[in-house]
Amino acid sequence: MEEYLKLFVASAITNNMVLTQFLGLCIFFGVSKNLNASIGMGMAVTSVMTISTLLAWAVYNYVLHPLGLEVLMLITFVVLIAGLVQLLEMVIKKHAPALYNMWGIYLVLIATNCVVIAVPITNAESHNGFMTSFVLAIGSGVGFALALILMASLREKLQYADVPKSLEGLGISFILAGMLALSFFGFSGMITL
Amino acid sequence: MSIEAKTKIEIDNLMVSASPHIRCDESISKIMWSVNAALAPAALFSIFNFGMPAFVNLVICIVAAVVTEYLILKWQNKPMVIGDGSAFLTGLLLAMNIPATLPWYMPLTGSIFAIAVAKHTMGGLGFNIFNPALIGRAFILASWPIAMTTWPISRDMVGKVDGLTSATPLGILKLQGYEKLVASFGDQATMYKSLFLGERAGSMGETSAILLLLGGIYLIYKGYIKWQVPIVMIGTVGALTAAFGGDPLLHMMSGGLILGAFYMATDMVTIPITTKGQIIFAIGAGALTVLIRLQGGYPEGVCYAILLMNCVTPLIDRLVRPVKYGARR
Amino acid sequence: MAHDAHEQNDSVFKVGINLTLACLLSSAVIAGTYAVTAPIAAKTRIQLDNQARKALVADAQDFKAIEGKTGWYAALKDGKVIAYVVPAESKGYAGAIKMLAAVSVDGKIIDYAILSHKETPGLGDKAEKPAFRKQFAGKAAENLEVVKVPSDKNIQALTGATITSRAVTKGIKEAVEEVSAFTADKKK
Amino acid sequence: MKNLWDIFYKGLFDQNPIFRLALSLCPALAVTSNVYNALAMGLSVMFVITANNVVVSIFRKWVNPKVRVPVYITSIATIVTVLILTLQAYLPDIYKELYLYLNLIVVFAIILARAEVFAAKNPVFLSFLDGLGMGAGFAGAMVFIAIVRELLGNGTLMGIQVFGASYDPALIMILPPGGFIIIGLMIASFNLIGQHQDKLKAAKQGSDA
Amino acid sequence: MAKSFRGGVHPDDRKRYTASKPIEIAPIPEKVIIPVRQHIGAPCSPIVKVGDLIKKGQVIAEAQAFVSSPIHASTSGKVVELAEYPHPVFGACMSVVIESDGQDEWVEGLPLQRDWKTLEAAEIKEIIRQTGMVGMGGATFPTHVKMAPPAEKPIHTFILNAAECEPFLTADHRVMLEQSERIVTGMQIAMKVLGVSKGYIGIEENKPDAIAVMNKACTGIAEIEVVPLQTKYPQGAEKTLIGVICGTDVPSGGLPMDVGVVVQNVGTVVAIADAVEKGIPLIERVTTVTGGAIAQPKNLLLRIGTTFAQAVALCGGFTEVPVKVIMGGPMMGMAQRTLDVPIIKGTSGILALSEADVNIGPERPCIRCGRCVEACPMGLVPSMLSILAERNAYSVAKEEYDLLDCVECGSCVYVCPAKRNIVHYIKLSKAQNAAMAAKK
Amino acid sequence: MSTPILILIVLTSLGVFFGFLLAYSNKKFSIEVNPLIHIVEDVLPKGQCGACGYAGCMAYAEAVVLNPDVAPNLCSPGKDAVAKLVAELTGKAAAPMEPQIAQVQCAGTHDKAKRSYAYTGVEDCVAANLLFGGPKSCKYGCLGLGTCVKSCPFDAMSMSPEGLPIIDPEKCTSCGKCVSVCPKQVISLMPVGARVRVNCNSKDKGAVAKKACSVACIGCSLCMRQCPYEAIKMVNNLAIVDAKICEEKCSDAVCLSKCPTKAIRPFVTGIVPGTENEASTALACASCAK
Repeated sequence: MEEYLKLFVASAITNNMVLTQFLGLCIFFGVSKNLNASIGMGMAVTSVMTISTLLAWAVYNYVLHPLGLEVLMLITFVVLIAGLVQLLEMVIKKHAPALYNMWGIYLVLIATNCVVIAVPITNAESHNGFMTSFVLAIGSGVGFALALILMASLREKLQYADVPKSLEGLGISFILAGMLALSFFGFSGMITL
Repeated sequence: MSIEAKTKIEIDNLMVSASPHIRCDESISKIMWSVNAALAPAALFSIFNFGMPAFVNLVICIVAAVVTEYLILKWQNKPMVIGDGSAFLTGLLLAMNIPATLPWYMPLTGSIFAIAVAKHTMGGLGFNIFNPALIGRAFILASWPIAMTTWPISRDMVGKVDGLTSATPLGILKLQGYEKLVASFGDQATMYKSLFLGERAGSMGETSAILLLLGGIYLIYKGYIKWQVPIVMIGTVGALTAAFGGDPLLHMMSGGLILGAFYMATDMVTIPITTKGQIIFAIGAGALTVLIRLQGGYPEGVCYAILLMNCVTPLIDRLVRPVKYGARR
Repeated sequence: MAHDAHEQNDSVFKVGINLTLACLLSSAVIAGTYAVTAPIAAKTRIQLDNQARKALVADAQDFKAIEGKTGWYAALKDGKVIAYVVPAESKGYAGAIKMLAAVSVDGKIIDYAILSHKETPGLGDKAEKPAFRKQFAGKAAENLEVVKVPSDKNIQALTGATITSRAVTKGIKEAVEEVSAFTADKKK
Repeated sequence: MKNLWDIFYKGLFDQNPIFRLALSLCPALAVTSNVYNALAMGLSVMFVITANNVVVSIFRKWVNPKVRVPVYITSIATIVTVLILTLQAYLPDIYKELYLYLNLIVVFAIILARAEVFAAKNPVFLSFLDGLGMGAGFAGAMVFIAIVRELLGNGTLMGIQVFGASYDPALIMILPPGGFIIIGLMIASFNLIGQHQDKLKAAKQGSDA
Repeated sequence: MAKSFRGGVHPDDRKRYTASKPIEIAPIPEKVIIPVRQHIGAPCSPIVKVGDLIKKGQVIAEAQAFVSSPIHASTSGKVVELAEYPHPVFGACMSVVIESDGQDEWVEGLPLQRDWKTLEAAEIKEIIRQTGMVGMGGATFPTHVKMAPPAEKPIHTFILNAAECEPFLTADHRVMLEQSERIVTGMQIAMKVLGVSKGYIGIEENKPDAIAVMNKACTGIAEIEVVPLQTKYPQGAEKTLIGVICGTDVPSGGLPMDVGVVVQNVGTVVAIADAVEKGIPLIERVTTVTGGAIAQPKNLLLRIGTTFAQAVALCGGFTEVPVKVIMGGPMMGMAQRTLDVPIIKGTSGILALSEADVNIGPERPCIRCGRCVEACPMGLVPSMLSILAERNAYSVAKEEYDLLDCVECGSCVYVCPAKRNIVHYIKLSKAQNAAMAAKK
Repeated sequence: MSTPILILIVLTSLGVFFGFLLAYSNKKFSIEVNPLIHIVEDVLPKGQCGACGYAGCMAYAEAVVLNPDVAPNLCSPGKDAVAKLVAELTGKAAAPMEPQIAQVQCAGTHDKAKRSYAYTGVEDCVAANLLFGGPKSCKYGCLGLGTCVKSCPFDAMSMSPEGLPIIDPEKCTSCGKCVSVCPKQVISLMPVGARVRVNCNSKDKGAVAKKACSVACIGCSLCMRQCPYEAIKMVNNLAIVDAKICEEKCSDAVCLSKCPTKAIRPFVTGIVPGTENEASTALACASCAK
């Protein structure tokens, strides 16, 4: 149990997807303009990541690996996730509009996103077991959401600041992310994957 | 001029503004210069303690900070407020957070980075999210980790230890254990005394607990910082280290804790605005400090703990609001 | 794209077959590429591995996998085992450090190579540099100890990267001990 | 001819994928700590984007809009798989170094975006040019970032000492925070230059009037 | 410890200039300028013509709406002009200019003698309306409206606001010392109208003599109690005063009557006593003329319509060029652009501030020191309100930061080290929000 | 089985599975969003100025596509080009838009207009207006604190050192944002082709207006009486010029020479009378004329 806890903390904080591995930056910078959207996005990413990781894990371990078809990993995962997300979006939109407005609208953005595909690939590559894959997915998702929400709150604050015109928007966001990453150095050497 | 005539004084250009029409005597420069003054004894002590290199680095940090701020204000056509002492303070704080023996270009780039990137990309004084001096320190530490972790020994240690550098007390604690640390001072009482007076290796301005405390008390007395923040932060560190079996006194007096708790966790620009929020901030910073010291890769965690809490400040501000009139009963 | 939508017949079959055909086509391309590259890739990999081992044990003429021990190889010279090349692993500052260690038959480290690591660039990664590596050559397990003060008998830590130094040393030490145990077993 | 040149050229500056469109930022940070990797990654992306543009353009008439995105993704994934297989066989060093990010080319927004925006509507040769231009812009930006980072953070270029041994590199530049901050400042400089050009243009028009 | 509230500030009260100066009755001015609008609510329409001869106390402008209050002549003489004149609150206002005949003759039947105890509550209410009573603390809300709460809001407590927390002002203080009996009478009348049995007089502790005098005047009157309050601004703001004395907060967006309380100012209850017992309308008031630029600061009993210039002249003129002239106190008063504005019913003070008094600095960005948050008696985040206004985020200020709860007491601005015009920003936000609401 | 053949089988079945799944669910769950909306939105300039009367460009795009009664030429920032495109896309005929430009109806620079007090406070016209209508003696004039400049979504306005906003005719899209934020209603939209304009907004009587500002329209009606085409009317002591009549009939504007305070001037876009900007622009004109 402790091992999984460590894994969770490591994937969420010390090896944070965004701040140490530069994954999911497009969403990170795109959605963090608004705190509420960030919370919705964080939830969406975490849930999609978990579902798709488990699915990909099953496909890899029961189909691809036994058949020696590792070469198809990438294309299978991509089609799998894109299809899944599109399906999920359609179903939620039709049957749970309230849920859709909360986080469903962000699903389309995740369909092809590097965070969501990086975790299954990492799992497959290091031959992780079911629980490890699962914890890694949730941890990474939570870590992503954490970074996103922090970033959004900082950016909302800067909305009311005298940021120089040339830095407005993406420029200042990058610098903020840099300082966030610099602060996260505090966690380095603590718990690692 | 008769009294009657005086009522006829040219008064067609009266000043009109919204109420109120009187203001207190406080100003930003008063606050900033008071903090500078409170830091002065510890800064002077560092020169006494580490000699010429300390003086040089102090000057480099402060001059670089002030000049950078001057140039940026000029370039952006902003009101010239260089005299308010805030850039001076950033430079001074940065200097106090680095080892005295850094080669000149490190404090220089650190100081420029602190002012230009950490402060002015976000709009200058009042808008920066992170404490510029701490960003400057983290920048130097990330860039030149070896130099930043090589500590000159203090004046009174010359001759007592081999070589001219030594690990900080927390560094010894982390890599060699508590017994070795106590042994390096002689006995426990000497250790506490040395920590209190500042006779140890460490960053320039962090060594002397007593002088930092004096300055801090002055600021509390003047009302420029709230007593809750440093007390809670230092208390949290003490309580948590005790709970995890460490030596609370050692942890409370070593590292940059006192410097950080009194002068940087109280940097009003980068901490929550309500007292309640500030207490949460202080608890968080204290807890993170302990976490990094006991679990992390660094022997010392105050800098990162405060920076990490700086990130959370906007969230705390959103969640912790003052109690509104009408909401209490 | 909008006007295309009206021209096309949107039957489920037509839409479905579209993606099917795309997949069929792509599978053909991948299969073809795979058929060509797979053998070459396998050969390259073996070559690379051998090169890595050769770099560690310069005298060796051939390497032979040891049964029952994954990743273990015996370095042969003139048909005689002169050293073992074994994988080593240790937990560093920021994650696992994977290494390859060459150990002489009498249980002394010859050299090692770092295969992968996540240490801080410019600090921990200096453990790959010869300056640090050379200290290990010829040392037995009991001398593989990190100290602050330099001496010939021990390993001096990298400045600013004590944790990495310790981790590497620990990993190598374990590998040496394992090899010693293995050779001792064999002698019996 | 001018038109063809424009199709190619726009990707370099006006619509530079990284600095202007802010697409595919992940590799811009992750593999730009040294020039060699950045170049390899940039060329890989350039290859994928161009090849995919061509493929999409060839098949654009037969693709049903309902499964447009999945088909494009399949096509991209195929090309990336081919790329990976080839690198694995012939350039194993690069493959080892860039493994994860090579896989992630699949989801680079810029590639899908070009397929949707350009290749799906234009003939093969134009799409080819567009892909080449965008890819070159991407690779150029990557190398540019990498040059700055490697120079400042390691004192080297393609592994060769540039400033001499006395230069004490600022490690932060090859670490994540430095990467973010450098790109942030670069974007700002791009904007500043843009503003300056606008001003010049305006001044010129003003004097013409 | 005297009762107090959370927040607030401690400016130097500077009441020493005038606290010991007895109220001086000003001579009848040669000319008075009486605006037809001296209250919150609809303006009155003049019912006199140029050339009319009128008497003191005669109605010269009549209220047309319920929330309005009639205007009376403050001296006898001739109407010489009906025109727009500068107004201390509204900028410009239709005014009746009366040239005094020096006789100062009362209109027929005034003053009369009446025993208030024989009158019904409804009669008294009507008298209050007809005599033009308004809140004399500065807000000038018509008193008869305040005294007629709707039936569903029963009133149980009457509070006499004698805190006078604004620095400089001593008018109420002097009235308490010199007319304590009238205050008690006025208060009893008001309590009868409202039908309440409990009355409090809240006085700040920096006026110990007033507390003593009022205590003495109240001896034997069980339903009135003097409550000493801690000296702190804004102790006399209606909402804080109710919170302190009753321990009940007025709900957000509500009025004192929502918690069963009516608050009146010292000057108002004296005027009520005069109106009910003698039939005298509101035509004069006690005003403190003070400030660093005034030669001889005084408490003056002035006729409505006297210009500021005349009042200043009565106090020996200026000693230096004033930087600011303010009607009311320095914390919530209104800066004036000219001395030609008349004294109106709500003019509790005339301040002429010198450069040293004003201490205005260049505005700097907020450094988030949190002093305003601590000073705010309403528990708001003033710094954020000012920042939001600066960035035109007016609706955010209203929806997320309780803009409309601000009472504009000015405590935040007083303590701000960055010298930010927070109250001005808040006024701007309120105006913009009102404009937005009007558009929809 | 060899790997390549397996690849063929697995991948193709994947394609079959997802192809049909998606095709099926698309039918089952689809909610039609008219793609035209996005295309129209792409065409719009995205100033989000609201000049069209809708909450942003997206809202207008939606309205113009879905509601046949919504005109395609409501986007004034986009000018004719956008109107034409939108009309084409939605199949609606667009009436040509008359090009307009915002103009400030005041020439009361610091030296010409008197002040009634020294204003200290928030740099914003609406804020200043709260304090007795602002520091200008003329209560109709431009306060010069730049609320319009801040509000301009197209960065077309700047404040001249003399205290009047300058409007860049290149950038002004006549969206009307400045018109709506000005507390003095001193900005109006004018046809670009107008000949003359009245640079005053004072509705005060002549004597009052003249006292407050030396270039005020004093309501003397001289211009009205002299104009042969009856293009000028007097409303509330202020001359109002009918730009259309001017444009169509007038060749020699006598009103210009008759105005005693020079409140009527030739209309040149981008010029603020009585400022440095006028002088420099005039200079530039003169230099290129050579």
